[in-house]
Amino acid sequence: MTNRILTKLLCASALVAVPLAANAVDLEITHWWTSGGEAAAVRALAEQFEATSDNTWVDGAIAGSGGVARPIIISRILGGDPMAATQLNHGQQAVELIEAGLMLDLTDIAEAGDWANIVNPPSLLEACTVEGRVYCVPLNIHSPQWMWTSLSAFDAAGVAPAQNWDDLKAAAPALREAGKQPLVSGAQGWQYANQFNTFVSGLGGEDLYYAVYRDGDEAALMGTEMKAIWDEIVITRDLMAGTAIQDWNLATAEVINGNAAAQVMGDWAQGEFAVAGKTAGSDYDCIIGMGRAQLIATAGDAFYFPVNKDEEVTAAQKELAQVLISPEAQVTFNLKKGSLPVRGDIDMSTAGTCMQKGLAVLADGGTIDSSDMLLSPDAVGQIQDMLVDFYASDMSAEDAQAEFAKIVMSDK
Amino acid sequence: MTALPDPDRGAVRAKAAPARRPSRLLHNPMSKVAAMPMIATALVIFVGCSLWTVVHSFTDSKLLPRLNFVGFEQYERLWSSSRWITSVENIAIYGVTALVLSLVLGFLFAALLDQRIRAEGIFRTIILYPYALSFIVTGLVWQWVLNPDFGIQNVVRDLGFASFSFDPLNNPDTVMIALLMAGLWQGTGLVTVIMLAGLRGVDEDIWKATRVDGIPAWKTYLFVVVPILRPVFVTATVLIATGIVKLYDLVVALTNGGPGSATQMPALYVYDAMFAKQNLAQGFAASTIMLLAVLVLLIPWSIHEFGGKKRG
Amino acid sequence: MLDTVPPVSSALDDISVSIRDLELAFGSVKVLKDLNIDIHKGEFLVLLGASGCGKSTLLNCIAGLLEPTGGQIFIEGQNVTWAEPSERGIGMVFQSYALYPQMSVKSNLSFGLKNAKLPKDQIEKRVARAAEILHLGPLLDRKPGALSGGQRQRVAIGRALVRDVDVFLFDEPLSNLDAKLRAELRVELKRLHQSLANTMIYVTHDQVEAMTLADRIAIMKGGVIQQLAAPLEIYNTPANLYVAGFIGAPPMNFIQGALRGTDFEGIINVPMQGYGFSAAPKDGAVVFGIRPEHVLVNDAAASCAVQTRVVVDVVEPMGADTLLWCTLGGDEFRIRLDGQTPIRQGDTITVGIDPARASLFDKETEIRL
Amino acid sequence: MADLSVNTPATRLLDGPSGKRKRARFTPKRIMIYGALLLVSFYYLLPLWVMVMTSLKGMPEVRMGNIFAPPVEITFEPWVKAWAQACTGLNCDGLSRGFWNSVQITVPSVVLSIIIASVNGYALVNWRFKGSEIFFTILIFGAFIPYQVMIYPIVIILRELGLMGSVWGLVMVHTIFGMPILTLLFRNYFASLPEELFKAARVDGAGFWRIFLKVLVPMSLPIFTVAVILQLTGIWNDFLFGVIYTKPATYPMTVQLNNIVNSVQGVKEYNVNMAATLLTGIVPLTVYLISGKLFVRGIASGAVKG
Repeated sequence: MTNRILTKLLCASALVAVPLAANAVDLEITHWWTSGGEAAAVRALAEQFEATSDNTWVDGAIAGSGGVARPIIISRILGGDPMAATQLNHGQQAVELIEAGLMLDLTDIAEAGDWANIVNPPSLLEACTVEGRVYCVPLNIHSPQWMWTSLSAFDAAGVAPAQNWDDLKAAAPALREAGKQPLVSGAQGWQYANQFNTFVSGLGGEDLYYAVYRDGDEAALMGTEMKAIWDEIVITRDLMAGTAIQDWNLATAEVINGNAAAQVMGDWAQGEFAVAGKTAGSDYDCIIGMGRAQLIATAGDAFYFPVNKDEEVTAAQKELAQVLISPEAQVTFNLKKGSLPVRGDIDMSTAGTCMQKGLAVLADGGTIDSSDMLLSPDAVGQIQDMLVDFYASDMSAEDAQAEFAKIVMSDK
Repeated sequence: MTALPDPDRGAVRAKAAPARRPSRLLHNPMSKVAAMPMIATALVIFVGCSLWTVVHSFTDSKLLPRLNFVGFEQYERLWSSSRWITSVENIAIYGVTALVLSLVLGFLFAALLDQRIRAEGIFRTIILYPYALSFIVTGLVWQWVLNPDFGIQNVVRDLGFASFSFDPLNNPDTVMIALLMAGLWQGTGLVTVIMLAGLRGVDEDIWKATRVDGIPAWKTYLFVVVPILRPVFVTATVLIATGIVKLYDLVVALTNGGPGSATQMPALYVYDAMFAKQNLAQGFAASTIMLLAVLVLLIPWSIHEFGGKKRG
Repeated sequence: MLDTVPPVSSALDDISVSIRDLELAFGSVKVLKDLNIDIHKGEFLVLLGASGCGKSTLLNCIAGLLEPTGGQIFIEGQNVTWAEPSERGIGMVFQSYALYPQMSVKSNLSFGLKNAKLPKDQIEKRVARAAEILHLGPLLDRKPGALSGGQRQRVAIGRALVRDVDVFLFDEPLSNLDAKLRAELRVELKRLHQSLANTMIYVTHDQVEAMTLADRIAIMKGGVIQQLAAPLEIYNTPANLYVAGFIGAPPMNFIQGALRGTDFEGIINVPMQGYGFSAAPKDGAVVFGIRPEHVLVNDAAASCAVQTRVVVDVVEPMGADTLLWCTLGGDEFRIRLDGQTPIRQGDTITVGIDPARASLFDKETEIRL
Repeated sequence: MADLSVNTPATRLLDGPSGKRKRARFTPKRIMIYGALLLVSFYYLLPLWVMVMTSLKGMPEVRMGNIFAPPVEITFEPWVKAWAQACTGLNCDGLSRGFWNSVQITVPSVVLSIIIASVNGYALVNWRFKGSEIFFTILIFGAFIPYQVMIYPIVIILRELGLMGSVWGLVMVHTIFGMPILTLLFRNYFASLPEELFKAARVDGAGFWRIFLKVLVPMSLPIFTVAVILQLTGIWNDFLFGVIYTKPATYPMTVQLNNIVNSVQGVKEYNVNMAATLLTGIVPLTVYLISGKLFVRGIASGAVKG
């Protein structure tokens, strides 16, 4: 089948310059953490990697998230001259590459490092496992199930800060009166999808979430429970009306300076509040699962290592993998990045209050698989397009529900 | 006494003609060798890759190209996707408007520059400099200029027109204007220069004849000069059209398809399908439709170029 | 047609175009210097001169396409010095014909009239009339690209004809055509002029066109009119050395010498009693000129007062006549005889000159004596 | 009697207008033309003005001030930062890292693509062989193909040629994608040259290359200028090919620009972004400004078929 041919071709023609020094290898690492906070986190990783082994981290940063990086990754791999390691999101993005045998098998170091037990939640490692072999190193957890509220906005409206979705709905008229935007979001597909995801897991609970995203069960998709959630989504459309923002961090800025009351955005928004010098609890609040089901999805990033003919490079790749999962790297990287670690056995006490909340939920197992892990990138993209149409029009809850169901079911 | 022909006397004349005319292929071989890169590019790259794309548009290739065929499934999905329909409408609207405006503005600016004004060189440089900048630059700057908070709207409001509102980037109905403003800002310069060159090629006597006939300048430009510049308009149209069909960088830099899907374009759909949705076949299906559209557009052009008049 | 307003002054009664003290300078370079010409109604005036003598510039001034720096231009009694070309009642035919390439012959003819908002039937009538006069009937729907040089030329004339202009201006219209077609069109132009009786001003550098077409010729050099007279008068009594040398192919033979009383003394001596001096002759350096066709040879020369012998270097038989290229006193000496002459290259022939056909020019002023 | 008008008596002027008409310096037509051109220039210069002004302001002034206002206290710090200090991922050496890469990519690409395109144009016009016009039509068709679609097939082709990941691979890609429009321009230009020139050289026995190099190239400076500007602008500003077909060590400047400008998180340093965009645009802009006139003359003959 073509995949087998591809692999033979690749191995045959992969030209790799044999490094001069015995084991000092240049590892070219592709990732898309280019802005302030993220770059600092990556630097911590690089320093630790170069400290523990005398290989060098050749930085291949490309801004523009997965959309820009992906053609580069695939072209370099298809072109037979791959990078040493590359960031990808947890989930099915690399499944094809793994099946085509283009990704390095890490099962040996996974078993040696006993990853099965230290990785928490285990579903993260499962996402890296295909036919029992481990092909990636989970690095962090970002979850979309957070709502960030501006305490000053609520004070201005003379209403107690909302602790959950119902409070926010109730406070909306007063907020409008005070000239505050009840709910704010950037007008991009992935932001709408994150928010919708949070509503399904938060208001619907774990069973409905899996029935919808994992099983694609028609009864659940078209059922009354989902209909109720779609009705809430229609309400969000009204609460969000009046903003004309594209980038997510500009929406967060609205919450930071108190023009908007709330935004549903992943935990990476925490970095924006930190940079703006705001403190959780006094300036803003972070609420999981719309204040209802304390569930956080384990989206986030993992590192994959394209197959390489040169043993030294492969050895260096494995050293890097072990560094990425090491306790020190997990602590320093995740603190700087504002994401949750994939290891349960490390001390994250210095983390901020919101991160502590996340850690607590993580500790008592309140995690669910992210939609990236349950749906193919194609379906994820179609849902985003559909939601863009939804928020740009007056599409009814019923039509939206039907459209969403069709997309999910066609992916199963 | 028969005079033997002096053998060396005829030496200078050409050697006896070969028995049979050489086959056309061997006729001046060097030109064919020199044209080899063109032939290779045309066949291998443009024809080869297009066929490769069309073939793969009938498969279910996701992240990596593979050849298990699924018939017209990708096309069915394509035409049922509202985002694709919107992007086809958008490219039609933007394409026609941009093409017409480019040609009209280009000709107008060229006519202005053709009035033997003193600072022609400076004005021409001003109109053409944006062409040297990349679309990322154009998108970034125009995002700023059109931004309601600190762009034009803000400045005009400071001048006292408090109610003035000009926020095309975030209003789906007027975002096309923003795209046109940036696109024309970038592209009209080249069209102007081409038109100016064409104007300068018009025979001076024709202008004198129209003055003698008492025909006002604007009528002369419209009814006499424009028909004469038809070949220039055709070339300009080809240059503009290639830019429009492949419109991608400017939209990504300026509006990234937003607000909503108001500026979604086919090229964006292709890129998003191939790399974000990791559905190569869907991307290839979309681009095959674009290729067909181009073929339909290109046939009249090539008839004009090579049909009718043989090279004189 | 210009609504005829009574002419400004009686001096312009039958004058169609009057150029008065016309000056034109591009920056410091004077292209036209103090020109004065009065062209009568219906006259065919030719502006003749080498390229760069200012003839086209003058024509463009008359047409209003160039603005003079001094002097006035009157057309049909109107002072049009500051008028737009279209307000002067003139039509112009350019060297490149300047037809509107993408329009059919019919629209080429009617474009100007449509613009002048003439009623439809008027336009039809005029176009039909012009087409009939210029035999353009079958060509009306063709594009200029599909016409021959001669046909295009006629359409260009038609464009002025339909506007009933008073004055036709021609800017070397035949120079793009081949010799045979040029001869045909010359005749047609002559016939047209006779039938229309419009004033025509024609610019050319070809003396044959000038001699055949013109009622009067203005020979120009350096922006100044050397002579303005009828063709034969210019041919027989050139006003100065330049005009003498310019008109006539092959050009007039010149012999340097001096005038003693009424005798020319140079390589050959010629008694000049029979010569019509315009003023009392006075001694001094002069130039003696005799046209090749006025030189008599061998027995024909017997009756001439002055004879000499020359050797023939080159013989140029041209059918109608033959040219002999000889040398006389180191200078080239040209003779034109009838085509059947038996003289061969290398012969020595006797040459006779009839003083009455000769011309004398003052050496310094080059003006005819 | 001969009317010797050469020495007529004193002036014959009659009353009424004479000599040069006193044109008012500012006729309504002139005002309208210059007015329109000034308005157009304002529209065209506005973005450049904004870029330059912003790149000379400190961030506080940018945040609160109006972007059209000139800087209160001018600072070149954004330029220095954009050039040498801005972080583009892990490396914090600004655009300088990519500048020489861009030069190393652009120069060979421009040279190679122009050589091939000019030979194409020359062969198409003077040495028409059966099917040459068909190949040209395919080329023009190729100019319309959205290049994103060609990425993977070209990756496979480059891999088979062993050029994948090397600068020469990228040079080949730029040559391929620049070829259609350039060939069109050269073909139109050579078609506009008098054909007798070519025939005379052939009669003298000159071969394919001698005619091209000795006869045609020397008289084609304008069209070569146009080709250089179009190719240089296209290649210097390219991002996608540069990032796909090479490796981080040879990434062109536009990749650093993209990383500076498109980093979403954290505070956006608009003044550094503007300085970076200006720095990236300087090379194509200067080349264009130097050859302005030649560009116009070249376009004249390149745009219209002979």
